[in-house]
Amino acid sequence: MNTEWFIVLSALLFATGAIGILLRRSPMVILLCLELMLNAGNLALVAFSRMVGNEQGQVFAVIVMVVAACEVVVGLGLIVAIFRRRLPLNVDDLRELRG
Amino acid sequence: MEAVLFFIAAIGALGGAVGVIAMRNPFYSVLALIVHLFSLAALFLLLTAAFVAAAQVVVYAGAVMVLYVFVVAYVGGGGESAWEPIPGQRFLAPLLGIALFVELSVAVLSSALLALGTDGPDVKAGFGDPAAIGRLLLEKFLLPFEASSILLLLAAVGAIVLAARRREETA
Amino acid sequence: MNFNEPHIDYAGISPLIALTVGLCVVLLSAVFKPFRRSAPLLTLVTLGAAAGLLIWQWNDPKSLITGALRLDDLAISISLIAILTAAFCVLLSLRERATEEAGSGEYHALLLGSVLGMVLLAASANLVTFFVALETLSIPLYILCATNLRREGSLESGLKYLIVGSIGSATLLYGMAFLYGGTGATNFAGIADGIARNGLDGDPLILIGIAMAAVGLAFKTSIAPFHQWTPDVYQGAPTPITSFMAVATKAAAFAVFLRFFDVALGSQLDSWQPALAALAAISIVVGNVGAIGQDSLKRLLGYSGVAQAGYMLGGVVVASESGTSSLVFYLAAYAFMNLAAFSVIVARERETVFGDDIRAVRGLGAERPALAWPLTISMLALAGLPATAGFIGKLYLIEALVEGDYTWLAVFIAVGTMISLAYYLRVVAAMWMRPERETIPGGTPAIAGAAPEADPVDPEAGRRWYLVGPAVFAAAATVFFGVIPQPLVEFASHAGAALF
Amino acid sequence: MINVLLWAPLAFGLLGLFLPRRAAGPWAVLGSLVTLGIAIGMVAGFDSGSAALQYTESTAWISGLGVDYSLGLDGLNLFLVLLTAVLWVGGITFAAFREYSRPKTFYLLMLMAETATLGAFLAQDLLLFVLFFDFMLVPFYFLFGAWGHDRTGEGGLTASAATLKMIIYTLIGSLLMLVAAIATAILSADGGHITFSIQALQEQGLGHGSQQWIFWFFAAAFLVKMPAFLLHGWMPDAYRAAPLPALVVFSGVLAKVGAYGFLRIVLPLFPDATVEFQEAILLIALASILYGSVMAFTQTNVRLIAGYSSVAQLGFITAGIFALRADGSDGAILQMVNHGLVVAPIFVIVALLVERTGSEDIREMGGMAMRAPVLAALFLIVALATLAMPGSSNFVGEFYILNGLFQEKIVFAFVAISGVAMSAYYALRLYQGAMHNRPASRQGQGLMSREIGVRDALVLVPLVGCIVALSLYPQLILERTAPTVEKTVAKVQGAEAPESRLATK
Amino acid sequence: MSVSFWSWLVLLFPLLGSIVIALGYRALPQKLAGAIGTLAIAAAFACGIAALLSLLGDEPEARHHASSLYDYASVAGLDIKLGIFVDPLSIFMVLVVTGVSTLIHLYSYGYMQSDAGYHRFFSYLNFFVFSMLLLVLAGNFVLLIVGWAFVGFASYALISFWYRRETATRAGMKAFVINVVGDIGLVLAAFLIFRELGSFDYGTVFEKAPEVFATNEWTIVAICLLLLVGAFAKSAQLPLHTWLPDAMEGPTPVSSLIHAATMVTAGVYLIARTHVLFELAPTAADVAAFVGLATLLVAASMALVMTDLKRAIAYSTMSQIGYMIMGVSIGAYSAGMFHLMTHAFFKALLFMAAGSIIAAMANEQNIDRMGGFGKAMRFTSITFVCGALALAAFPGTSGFFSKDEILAFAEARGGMYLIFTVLGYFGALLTAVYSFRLVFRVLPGRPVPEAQELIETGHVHHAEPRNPATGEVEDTDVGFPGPEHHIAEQSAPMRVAMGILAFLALVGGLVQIPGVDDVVGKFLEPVFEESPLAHIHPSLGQDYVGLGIGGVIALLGIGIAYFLYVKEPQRPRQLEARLRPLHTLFANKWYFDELIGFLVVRPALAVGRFANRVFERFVVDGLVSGTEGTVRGTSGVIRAVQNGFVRSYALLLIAGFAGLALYFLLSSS
Repeated sequence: MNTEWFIVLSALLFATGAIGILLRRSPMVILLCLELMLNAGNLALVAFSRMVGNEQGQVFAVIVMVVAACEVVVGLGLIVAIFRRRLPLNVDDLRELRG
Repeated sequence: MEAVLFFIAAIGALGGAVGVIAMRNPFYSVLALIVHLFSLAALFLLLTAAFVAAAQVVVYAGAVMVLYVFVVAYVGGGGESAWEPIPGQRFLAPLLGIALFVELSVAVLSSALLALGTDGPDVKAGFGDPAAIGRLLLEKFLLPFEASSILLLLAAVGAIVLAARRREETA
Repeated sequence: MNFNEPHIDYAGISPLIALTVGLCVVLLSAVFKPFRRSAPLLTLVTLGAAAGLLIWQWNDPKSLITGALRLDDLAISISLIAILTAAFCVLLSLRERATEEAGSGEYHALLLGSVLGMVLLAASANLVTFFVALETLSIPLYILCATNLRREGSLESGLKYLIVGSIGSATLLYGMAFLYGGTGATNFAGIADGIARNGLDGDPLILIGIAMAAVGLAFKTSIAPFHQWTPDVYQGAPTPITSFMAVATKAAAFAVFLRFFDVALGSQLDSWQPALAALAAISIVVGNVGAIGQDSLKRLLGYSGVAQAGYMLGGVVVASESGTSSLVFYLAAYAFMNLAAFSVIVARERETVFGDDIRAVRGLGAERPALAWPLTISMLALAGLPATAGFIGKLYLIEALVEGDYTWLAVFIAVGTMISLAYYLRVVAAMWMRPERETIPGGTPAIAGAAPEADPVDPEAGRRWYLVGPAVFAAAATVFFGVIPQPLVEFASHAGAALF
Repeated sequence: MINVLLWAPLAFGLLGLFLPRRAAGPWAVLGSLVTLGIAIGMVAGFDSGSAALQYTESTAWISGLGVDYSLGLDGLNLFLVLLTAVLWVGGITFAAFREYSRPKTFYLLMLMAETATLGAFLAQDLLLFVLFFDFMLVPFYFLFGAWGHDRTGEGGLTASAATLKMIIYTLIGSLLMLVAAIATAILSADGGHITFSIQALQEQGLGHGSQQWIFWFFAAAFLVKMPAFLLHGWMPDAYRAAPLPALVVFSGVLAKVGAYGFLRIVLPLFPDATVEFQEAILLIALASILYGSVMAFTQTNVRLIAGYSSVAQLGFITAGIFALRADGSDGAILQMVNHGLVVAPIFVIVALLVERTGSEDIREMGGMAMRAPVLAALFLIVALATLAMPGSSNFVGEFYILNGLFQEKIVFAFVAISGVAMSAYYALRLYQGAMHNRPASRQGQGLMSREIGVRDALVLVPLVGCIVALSLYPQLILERTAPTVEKTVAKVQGAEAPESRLATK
Repeated sequence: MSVSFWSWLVLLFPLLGSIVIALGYRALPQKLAGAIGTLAIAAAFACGIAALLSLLGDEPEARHHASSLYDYASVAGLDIKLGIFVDPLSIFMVLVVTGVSTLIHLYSYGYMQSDAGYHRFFSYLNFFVFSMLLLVLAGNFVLLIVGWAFVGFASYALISFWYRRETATRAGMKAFVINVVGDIGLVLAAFLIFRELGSFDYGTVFEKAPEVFATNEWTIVAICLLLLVGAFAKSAQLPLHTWLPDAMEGPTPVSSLIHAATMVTAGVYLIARTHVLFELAPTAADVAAFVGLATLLVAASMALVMTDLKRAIAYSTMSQIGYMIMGVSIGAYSAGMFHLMTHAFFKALLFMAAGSIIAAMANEQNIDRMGGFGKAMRFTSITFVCGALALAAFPGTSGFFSKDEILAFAEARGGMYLIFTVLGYFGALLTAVYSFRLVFRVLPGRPVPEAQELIETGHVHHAEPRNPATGEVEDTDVGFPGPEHHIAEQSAPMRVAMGILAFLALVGGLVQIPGVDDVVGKFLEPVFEESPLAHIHPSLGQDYVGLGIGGVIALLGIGIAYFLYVKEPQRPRQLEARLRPLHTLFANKWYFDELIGFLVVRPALAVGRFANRVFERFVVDGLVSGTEGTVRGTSGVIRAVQNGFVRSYALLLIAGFAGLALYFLLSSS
């Protein structure tokens, strides 16, 4: 199964994630979409690492997972904080800062 | 055989992804993501990245997703209205997505790099197994490894800062 | 199982160790009641130690830990700028609402974490380090932006920064993946020969990788059109954090921008130079024009930051030694100018009910000269008027640009500067002159002062040493380096020599 | 010596901050007087025979960028420096007899402005020149904005808006000039060690192609500063906003910096372009002359009459320089000094008139000569000098300018000279409107007007004295100027416009 | 003591006088100031005499001296020294100027006594004399221009002497601006001379000119025409004459000194001085001659119908200067200068007398309201008649000889120049008529109330002083020729001055009786030595025939005047009625003011208004507001895009990325 397939697939996932961020308004879902994009990146990394025949890409992927986890944690923390402030959980309603 | 597996996994991953952005209710989106993650793990296996696949399952499906579920449960995943306040967003977003996809694919397919067309070189046994990854993490990538651990610490602190219950609120 | 441990140059990584240890100590200080108050002090000590160790490493470039880091003068100078900014941030954070909200220990620990990320980023010579460092830099900032939990704006800015920022890093990551795929290497040097080895000169795979990396970095340095988070986040975040973000993030991001593009992608110069030049031009226009008529000073500085980033990007575009040094010089100058301004803003924020609205500085010249002069100097310096470091910085940049045959971009800088006067001088006018016909819709200040959100007013803030001191110091430095720039020029040219 | 001259004013200004408010004024006067003393000393010690720089001072400033701190005096700037010193004494003394809010800051800014202006004249390093050239604006920005007059009542702008307009307008030029200056250094160094020293750059020379655009960048800066026709948009508002002491020195000296820049930098550094664009600049100059004159005799606000007349005068000066003949440039320099010496007293007088009539509208004035014969006499002398009455030094200046123009470009001379007739009209109109006739508004403050006070006489009489003295012996300036001018103009006459070069091929 | 030494002194005294009086305007008592002024000029006159004597001392061909004090402005090849050039011509002018000025100062000493601006007046007057002397003594064209402009300024200052009079100040402005036009002519001429000859210095120029220029070469013609512009402006020749009548707003002594005797004749002097150039450009010379002729006739025609006493005399001045210009341009140099001298005598006298009468009329200048002063003011009337006789060229008077000499020369030169003779005589007829029109209108007949009052009480009539032009009440506190002003009968100095002039007016001509003596001609000969024209001399026969004709014409003219204004006083009315159009033309001064207004003034103002209302607002400010508008517009757009929706930020980010990626893909090889 040659590498191009994997990369194209990952590109597709990346695009999907992007579209999701652009369309969804719930911060949670947006976080999920970010996960999608990062995972697309991971897929690409792993695929490439297989292609070039060294594991560096895999290690990178592992570390990316850590990073992604951190982002999720912080993001969820923010969501909780916002919820605590009794603000709507809808990114479109958070637009006091503009202009 | 391999191809079949690939396509199944790919469809799974893609389906999961689409599910994530299509589901009205965040809770279902989370579930869709889990599907996506598992199929991704499968793909990793196809790419002889055993450790990564494992990590994927453990870290994500195991830890992160659980966290998601908790939060969704806590804040309550209210579905969002269909009304789109930003003019043109509905129309532009998919367009851009497609544009991205096309550009990326074109880049890959039109690349002069021959290796892309191959499955990659035959690799010795143990390629991508925990030992190999571990060695790399402790040799070449020692610093990023350490750094990511600090990053985790910071994230934890951050989560506490943000989400911890304030005294006056309890009072 | 054969395992050959990597050689570790402890002297080299000593600054990192210092920061890490300090981070932990500060964090622990939060746990033990008696040390609660000492967090700022500990932070300052840590920063001092790190700075000292960095200076100790000055002028002997070396690779650390199997090429994960490249600790040369560029890295050191940028790290020093970041540390200086952090120190200012600590002072400005004293008695800051956000600090109490987050808890002093956590707050400063996060700050140190971000600094650590910056030091790593400035020195990173390897994609993985690069990525991790970038995140180590950003994630604490996402949190810090939101630490003024009572204020909706603060949370909003945190979330916005997080979302857009993550898109940025996802893109960057994807680009890195491509570069890795193309070259099979993750360290910058390896990428360079990889491109050569696989004959991928101008290959779409590589170029897309470059494009994505550029996007990620442009986002961090708030280059238009990837700038839109900047004004909002600057305005929403607690002001000390804004000041830290405005200067340090830019510095670190530009450092890696230089290193990555000149070391790893130097061979692709012809393809990325014009693109970056165009981006620079766009952000010069967008930033300067957008800042006109802003009433929130932080927002105004946000837009001005976009424009300034555009100027600085010029230093990257020319990809030359003088370009690099000019960029470093400009960053240093920019640090002083901005810090002076932000210190004053913090003081007025706490002193008046207007928050960071321009009305907060009206008549400042008569009321608080000790604040008015620093702000004036910083505005004039940002506007690039002579006898300030800002002028020399522009001079340096323009010289680099003209040398690099980018005179048109130099002209762009000139024109941009001209536009920028319209808003910088508006602030000055507000301080010293009779009010011009104002466009502010009178009534509530830009930051809605609703009961739970309103910060407590401290009528003495304008006299606090930890606010006036930094303001005066930064302003003095701005003037000093405007009149006697030679030392700073030396400093910068060292940094420049590191890459070429 | 030259360093003292340059930094003395600023030093005095800074020390002034530590004095009590009341002492600020006298102290500033002292400072300006000291500067004047030094300047006179240097003029006295000046070797009038030589064309070379004198009192030179040069040390590396930003060696990294090839910028030196180098100063020097020669025929081009000698008397402009003296003029600066004189007018600042006048302006500051005038101010010292009046009440200004925040006096310390006020005088600090005034003196800072003097240092900046002197720096622009003395600088022998291209970049140092640019730096001072830009920096001049800063103090004036504050002076105009913070101590100026709002004109919203008269449909004008607020002080701060007007001064903002001025700053932006003038900085367009200056910033482009910065780019151009750097380009000059780098291109003429091509690859070699970069230097900004004007002398060195002259020797290195510059390719024709790059000369062309660089020329216009510099020209833009200088023409805006003057201001020249179409680029004078900032002038009316700024002149109406400005506080008079600042305006005295501003109109008297700053405009000259632009003209001086042409002589010091453009001619010697970009000779080919200069020759090539001679007509273009001359056209602008003519436009300024005619337009300025026409505007001057339609205005009713006394400040604007003076302002537009300066536009016309600077037009003459530019024309003289771009005659590209020794006599034209000699005349131009003489005329710079002359114009400085007449426009400053005019603004002082304007101030006095306004104090007496409470209006700046010439129609509100009149008949003042009766109660104030001395003031009238002084005004008359100044007015005659303004209209370049033969026998005045201004006439000599214009005579040289026009002669140069005439011998070089006869048609331009014929057009330009029509400006002389108009100047006669507006200068006399100004004088008569204020001093003669009966005040149109019958409450007639003109009749009630006071004679000039001793304090103001202290300011005005010496200035008028300078005018008279110079009228008796313009050679004083001409002979010291001539050698350097010869050298400068020779550079251009060596150059040739591209078409002629083609012809030779 | 050398010639130049004396000449410098000549310059020095009036200047000193002017400065002293000006500075002592508070300290000096009034009479003293007047005395200083007068004496300064007298001293100058004395020095003039001294200079004359020492000049006569040396050989005729050596009678020219140049001397300079210091380099005024001489670098870059321009040689401008502060230098004078003394030769018989300049000495002649010096003597005329200082002589007449002395007398007029004397007159003013009395006449102006009640004027609050007494000091100012004398200071100005002295300054004028200084300037005039500078003009005639100047050693190079630049200094000539300086003197030229100085007299212009002095004339301005004295015209608008009563500066509360709108009419006066306006007249002053007019005079000044027109004179500046003249100056410009001179300046351009100087440039052209410098371009061709490389010098401004008289000596050099006159020496080189014949070698450099071919006759009637365009450059030399241009030079002369430009010089003529200056000459015409100063000497009130068509079409630059309109300022002269208005100049009568000034005090009468001013009219008599500046606008009759001296300044206005500067043009004549200029042509005589530069005759070398003019002889190289005959075309230009002829132009000058014809303009002179035209002026002569036109002015005379206006003088016929003016009802304002001073203005009438002013027009007569114009027409007399027409004679002189004509004379010097056709080559009758000595004759022209001679007429200049005699004219100075009688015209100054006429003005003085007129001033005395006007003072008696309490500043009424309309001759229709005058009459019977013959009885009321005997001395004044006698002097007035003397002046009129000389003006009308009554046989034996000075005007008789001088005017005739010019016409005779024209006849002698023959050819087309006969035109000048013929029309010149016609002009002489008009002259006689209008001069005696004034006499018969003013002196004989039944005394008007003012005259009556004077006869009975011996007091000058009192009336609220009004501006004769506008009729508005004057404020006398700036000084004004009010009732208190003195008439000759009551002021010795005035009588002395007028007496001397009357005498000179009558007998002044005797120095130049054809065949008998030729003082002026002989004296000026060295100056015009090399000029061919100067050697044309009308035969004695021509001379006496001319004199005869002249005498007859003068008598005829006086006769006509007598018939019209004494015998049949109603006739003039009928004539007016019959020649209505002609009369209106004359009475409206041939509409010259209107013409200039239409051609110059209105367009200029229109341009100014356009520049002010349209150009400045829409173009110059438009430039600013335009850019500002665009910037603000863009700013609006940017801020609209900054809409606060994080998702649209993301959109822009991704869009930007897509764009960038596209660029890179396209640029990929």
